[in-house]
Amino acid sequence: METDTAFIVKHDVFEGPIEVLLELIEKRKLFVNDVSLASVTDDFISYIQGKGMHADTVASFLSVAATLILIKARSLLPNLELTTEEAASITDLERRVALYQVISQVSGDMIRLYGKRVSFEGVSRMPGAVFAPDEKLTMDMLPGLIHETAVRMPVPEVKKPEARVYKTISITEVLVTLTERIERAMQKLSFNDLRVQSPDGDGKSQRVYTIVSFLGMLELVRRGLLAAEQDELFADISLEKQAASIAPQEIETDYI
Amino acid sequence: MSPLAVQIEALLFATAESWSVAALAKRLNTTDEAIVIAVDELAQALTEHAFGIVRQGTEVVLATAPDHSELLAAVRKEELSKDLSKASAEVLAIIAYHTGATKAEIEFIRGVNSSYSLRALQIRGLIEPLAKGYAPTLALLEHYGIASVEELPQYAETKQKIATLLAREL
Amino acid sequence: MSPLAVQIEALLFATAESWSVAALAKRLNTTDEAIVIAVDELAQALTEHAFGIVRQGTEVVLATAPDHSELLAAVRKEELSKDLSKASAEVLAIIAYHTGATKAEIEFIRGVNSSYSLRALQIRGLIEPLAKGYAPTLALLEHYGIASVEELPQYAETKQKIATLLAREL
Repeated sequence: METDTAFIVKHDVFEGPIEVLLELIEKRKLFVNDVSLASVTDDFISYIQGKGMHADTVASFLSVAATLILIKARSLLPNLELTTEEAASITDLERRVALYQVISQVSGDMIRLYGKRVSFEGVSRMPGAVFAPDEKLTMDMLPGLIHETAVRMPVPEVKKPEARVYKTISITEVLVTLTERIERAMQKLSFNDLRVQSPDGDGKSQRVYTIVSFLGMLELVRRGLLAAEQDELFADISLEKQAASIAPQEIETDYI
Repeated sequence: MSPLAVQIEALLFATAESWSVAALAKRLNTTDEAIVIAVDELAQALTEHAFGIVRQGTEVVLATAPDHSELLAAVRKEELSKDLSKASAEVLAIIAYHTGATKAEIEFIRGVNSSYSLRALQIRGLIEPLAKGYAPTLALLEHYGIASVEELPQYAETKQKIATLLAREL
Repeated sequence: MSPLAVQIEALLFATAESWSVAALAKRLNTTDEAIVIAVDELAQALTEHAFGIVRQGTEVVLATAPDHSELLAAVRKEELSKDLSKASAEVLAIIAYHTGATKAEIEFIRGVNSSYSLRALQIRGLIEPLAKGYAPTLALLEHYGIASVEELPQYAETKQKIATLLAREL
């Protein structure tokens, strides 16, 4: 897999997933569309794996990765049926990258031009200060105003527990589980059977698990461990175990 | 100049503050429409001068032309440029080219939580919250030495692209 | 207008101070004679405007024409009799309980630019600038019938609360 460590360490500051995606596409001099998104999926996933990210950061990257996997899956399996939600997440991602591209084209100017040629307001020509209190604002109201300000002030970020759910999902782990299931399971499986069950089973994390399972499975597909075949139009995707089994560790090292 | 345009000039010049069209209309006992026409006339009358009308939304203020930036920074002992971070510049660009952009839209585009940048930009006075979303301020225009957001680079086409991409049905 | 006349106008507009011909000549790197000619030109260009050149000996200043004094007096009166905005009241409270609060500290706590409120509170004589930061005026304390800020309600705990807010890392 093509890796570019210079790219990974280029920015010390945190980059968002959309920014990373656009950079990967622009590095290959591609237009923003589903084809270019599918082609940078591997690079994007290796970016996630190569970066020590905070749990809450990983969440936003994983949800983008999940959509990329869908796009790639569709390109690998043209007859793959997508739910309305999945299809929407694909067009949304295309729009987001296109929007980010428009913004990044002007935000460079915003930095370059900021404060270089400034307009100054005039200075008041009104007569000097006169003591003019607001009779309605009594002394007793002052502590309350401080309190209201305090309530409005943001509280320092605490690592949210829901973000940790994502942290525990690594693509490699999913691959291991998936491989084990495949190893001991029957010759033919439908995709639904391959889903790794989310321990806490809430909708959001279930979705991530589903998609990450899909990712792992597709990686296996790509490597020839499994051959994806579709028996007939509109049928479940069926997967057959191929003769050669690749140890999950090898796949893992490839990602790092 | 019409008497109304001169009166508006007197208020803007003497108070050195921004006035909304509505506040000017109330103070000068006339309609918003009359104020808008008179402000245009005043802007026209000031084109050759060292300062002119800067407009954002319905607010207007008198400010110097950017040609005098260095001369005046020296006299007023003000620093010209504090750097803008990349994150803040992106958030600022979204709001400048798409007035009324909401936090959700900004985060949809950037893919990252933008609370910190929004707060930093508000503290700098470059953006202000609306009932829904955020708008650029007069201070933003003054920091770029422009009289309205239309003078930002590639304004019309960028605004159009953002509006089109954001409006598309999910 | 000549470029020199426009530059003089910029200096007079942005500083609201009177400038001697010699000071203008020095700042703009030219001769007294050139300044005198350019000031005449500027005075001519401003005849139709709400303000113009006023000469005081060898000094010149930009000032509003006397025709507008009634209008400006009315604005002044209204400015002083208006209720303080919520924003200004908050700024006043912060300064009252945290004497020496700087603009940066006030904006850190409030999350919005507070230049306007600081100006409004100073015009009304409720706060005054210190070497660093702002303090409530003696007149304000007298108005509240107290001899020092320590007599403000819940002084110690409110002051402490502000200190806690300032220590927050965002």
